[in-house]
Amino acid sequence: MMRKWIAILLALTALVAFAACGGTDPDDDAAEAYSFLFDGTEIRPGDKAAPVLEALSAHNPQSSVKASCLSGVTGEDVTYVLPGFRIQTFRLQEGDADEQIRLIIFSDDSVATREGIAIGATAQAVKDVYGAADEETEFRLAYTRGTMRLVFGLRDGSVTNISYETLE
Amino acid sequence: MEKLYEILKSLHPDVDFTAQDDLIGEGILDSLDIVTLITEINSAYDVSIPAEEILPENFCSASAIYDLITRLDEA
Amino acid sequence: MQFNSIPFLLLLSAALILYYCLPGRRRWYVLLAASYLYYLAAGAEYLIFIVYTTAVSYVTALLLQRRADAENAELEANRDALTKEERKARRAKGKKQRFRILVGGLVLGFGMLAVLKYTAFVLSGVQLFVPSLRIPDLLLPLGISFYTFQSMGYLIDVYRGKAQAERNPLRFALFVSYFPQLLQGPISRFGDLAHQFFEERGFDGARFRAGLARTVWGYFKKMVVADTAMIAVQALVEQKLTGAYVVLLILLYSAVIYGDFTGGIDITIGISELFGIRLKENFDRPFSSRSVKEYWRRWHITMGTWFTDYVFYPLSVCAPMQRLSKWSRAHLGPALGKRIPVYIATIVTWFLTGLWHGAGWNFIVWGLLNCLCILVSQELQPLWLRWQAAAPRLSSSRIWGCWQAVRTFLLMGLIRSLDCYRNVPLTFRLWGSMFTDFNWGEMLGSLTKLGLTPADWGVLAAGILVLFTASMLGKREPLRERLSRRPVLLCVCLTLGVIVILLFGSYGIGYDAGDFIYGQF
Amino acid sequence: MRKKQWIACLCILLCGGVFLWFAQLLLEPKYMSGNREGAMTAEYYSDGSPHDVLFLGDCEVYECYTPPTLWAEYGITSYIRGTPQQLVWHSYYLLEETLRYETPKAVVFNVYAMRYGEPQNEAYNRIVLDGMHFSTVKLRAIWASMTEEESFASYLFPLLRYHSRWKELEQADFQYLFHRDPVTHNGYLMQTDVVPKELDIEGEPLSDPALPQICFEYLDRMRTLCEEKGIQLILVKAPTNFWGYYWYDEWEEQIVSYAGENDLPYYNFIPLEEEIGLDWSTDTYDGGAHLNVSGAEKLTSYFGKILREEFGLEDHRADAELSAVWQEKCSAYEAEKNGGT
Repeated sequence: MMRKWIAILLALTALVAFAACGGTDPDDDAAEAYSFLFDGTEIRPGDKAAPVLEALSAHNPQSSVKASCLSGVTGEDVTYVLPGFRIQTFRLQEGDADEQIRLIIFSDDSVATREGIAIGATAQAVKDVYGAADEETEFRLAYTRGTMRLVFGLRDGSVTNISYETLE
Repeated sequence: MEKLYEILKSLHPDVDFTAQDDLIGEGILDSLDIVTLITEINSAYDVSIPAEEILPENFCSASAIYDLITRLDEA
Repeated sequence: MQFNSIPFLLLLSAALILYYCLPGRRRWYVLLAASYLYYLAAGAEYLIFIVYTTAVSYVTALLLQRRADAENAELEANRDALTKEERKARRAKGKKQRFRILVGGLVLGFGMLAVLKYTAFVLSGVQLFVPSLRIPDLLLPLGISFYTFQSMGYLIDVYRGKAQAERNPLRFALFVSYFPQLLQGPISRFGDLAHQFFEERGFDGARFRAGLARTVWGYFKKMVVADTAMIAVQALVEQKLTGAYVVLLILLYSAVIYGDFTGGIDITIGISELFGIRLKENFDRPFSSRSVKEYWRRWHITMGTWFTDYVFYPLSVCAPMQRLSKWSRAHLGPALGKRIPVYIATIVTWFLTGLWHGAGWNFIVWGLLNCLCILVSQELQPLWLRWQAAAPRLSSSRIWGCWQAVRTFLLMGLIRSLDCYRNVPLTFRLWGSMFTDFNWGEMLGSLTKLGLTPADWGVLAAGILVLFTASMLGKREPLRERLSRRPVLLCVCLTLGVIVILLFGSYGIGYDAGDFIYGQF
Repeated sequence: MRKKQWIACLCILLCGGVFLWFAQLLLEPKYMSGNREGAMTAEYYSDGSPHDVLFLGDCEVYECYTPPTLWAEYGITSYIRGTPQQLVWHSYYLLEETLRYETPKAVVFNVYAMRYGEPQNEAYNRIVLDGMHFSTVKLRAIWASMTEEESFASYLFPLLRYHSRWKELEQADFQYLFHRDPVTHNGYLMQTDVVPKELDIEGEPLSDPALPQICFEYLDRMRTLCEEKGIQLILVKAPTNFWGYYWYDEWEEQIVSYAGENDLPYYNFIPLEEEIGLDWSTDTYDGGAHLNVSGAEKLTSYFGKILREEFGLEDHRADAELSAVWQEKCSAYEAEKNGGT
């Protein structure tokens, strides 16, 4: 009879220990990240490239591949040229399913961000729309949101290039 | 010495402690018994057996235990 | 600075050359200098912590020693003037005062360890209630768990009169910071280690060769077996694979922890032997133990004895526990009564052992599970005796012995996997998946996806085989002792060993040279 | 231990050492196929003849200039000590090492490497440093180029780095145990494919247009070293301007101002495409990033004229001994160009 009591006592202590544990890992609440909208397709840096390229196939994007100096180093960067902007991706080899969008770069002022800023706008206009930059220098204004960053290249006060970059 | 035998008897009535001289080796006294033994001895002889004295050679036989008690008593 | 890094080997060889050049009396300065150089390389910012612990234990010990000497002298002076009772009363008063000094020293010493190691853990618990709390990430000094326990053990030994307090601060600093054992122990006792530093010893060729053999053997275990298996273990943990993969993890992690920890200790003891200093053994063929209780007398021996001598016994005979023992025997009957105090002491000891391993629930649960196994097997002792009586021939046969060893090995491996997953609910889910998700075929088929090529698996299997045979051959007398008597054969083995380590070891750019698991505690 | 045992032990240790030395030779990557660029640094030592022009830089030198053409058209002797993604300090230490063997009249340095302030990949470090013969210059080069994760010892004893290659040993590892075959023509790595360049794309936006300070420090050291030895340092920028290896205007300004301050000649071949006669549909093997052999020859003959007229480099075709040596090199060059590899 006594042994039964002890077994229960021990099981109880073990249970208490188990119940007390199990921490919750905080889910990182990604602040609302910026994305670029073109012809009804939302393009976010860091996403898979295949669906986006599929959606934009109507504009038959031409591509150019940058192989590395060494054949041994794996992976290659690719640029797809689209009207007014270009998408730079990284893939392991041709036809790699999880080819990832690294950058979206504006080529001219025929396209604008969803918030209405295009190449040629003034630095002040950018600050009016996006507020204080996370990183501000004479040459650039950068706004970081979660795992992406929106960057405005500046030359004497006016925007000369705009790019969405992934930080992964 | 008599009080010691009584205490030992209360732990293990079936053992003749006068003849035994390897209580630990024979597995007669396990760690549970030793702790109880120390509590009883401390209250019976008004000594306090410190933790570092819990050694096999001090508890291997009734006489060894008694030597330990006297040693602690006069120190 | 890892044992398998080039800077360490350079420091070691320089220290060895200097050590044997100096005359006997001066040699320990080399060890002290090497120890502090080694500690500096790990990070100058850590230096303040080891100096703090050394100072605290040095001062407290001296205080204790002076009080004890004064008390003895006074009692000696008027031995006849006082009656036995007065003498006993005065001695009790003196002991109480010294106890308070001891507690002061322990609080300061363990306090620093607790602050550095457990604040984040405690605060993360508090954070559940106070979300806005910011947890500072405190830096954990190298080997703080080991040198703190070692110096606190010294303090308690001085209080108990089992050791004479060291007067020379530099000599004491060497005892605390002796570099081979800084990274992962063994936790030495002052009485065993301190005097060896200052003994006059000539160069003992046989000891030196045995030390060299043991060091190379340690490197082999660590770099060929442990670090190779660790790659697969890391892959298994990252991908949280279930079912048969968990069994694979248990087996692999046993090889990792054996290779890494016993290998590391072999290097430590081997290096120490090069200086002619004998350290306590930390392992005694642990995987051949037949019960969990026996396992913990063969695995990490110096930690086990430390907790037994300084936590378990004092706890089980301290005044409050004695009162509890009297009360429980009076109210709950003799059988249950005598168990309560010891079980409580055991649980507390194992809780602290788990906590010492790391600031995390998985370590605490690991400790409690070990405790559960020991207590349950102790409770089932009569059952085991009845079984032995019923089938004497079978229960004493070799097969039964092997079955017990395998059972203990698997049980310990299972509990130890808490170290890998470091998240208790996840670990239990994965343990459960072992019985529900039978994907043995898939597991055996996809071994190469775990970061190891078939050739690596071959090396690992061969390595484990070598370990196993060496352990079997070394039953009566460790191989290296026999070898050290035959220098030429030893030289062949050493050369082969170095070649095998250099070729088949997992080190360098391709692998992040796994730092010693126990080095992070 | 008795004397006999000591001798036995020493022999054993010796055998162990020899075995490890052999294992090191066996396990070292041979770079005879696939990444042939790895064999380029070591090849320099086997070319005994003197060179008037030394080219330094990354793939914008060893794939853009052809020494046999320089000899055939102008009689100028040259060698290209280029390696993939060669950083400025790599170039400086290669220069310092070359000066121990010979003193060229002119050193041509391609400025594209000025953009990298720190090593990009451990492989590039290994390729340029492993091939160098042991010397104090090599030790200093290793010390200056090592990344955080690399260890100095693994350069002194390459076995520590390549020990795990025992799993991937090929036939070539045994065949090229003690020797290597040449993979270049005095440093020129021939590329014969043709992949036309269709798109003209700009590079990605620059976060910080300033070139790293450390690059200018090493460029200064190169300049002063050349001045001490009376060597003419010439800065060049290859005509390629691919979006992946884009040459930004801001960088161009900084190089032009540096060249101006130190009155160094600087030729940016990008705007001179027409004069050189480059045709991007036939002169590139990877869509415009690098030149192939026909593009390289056009650039070389154009640059040869500058070397002759601006810097007065002599014509050695009259020298019997040199022509014999170069005759052989040119025939090997023509052989590879016309199909045989």
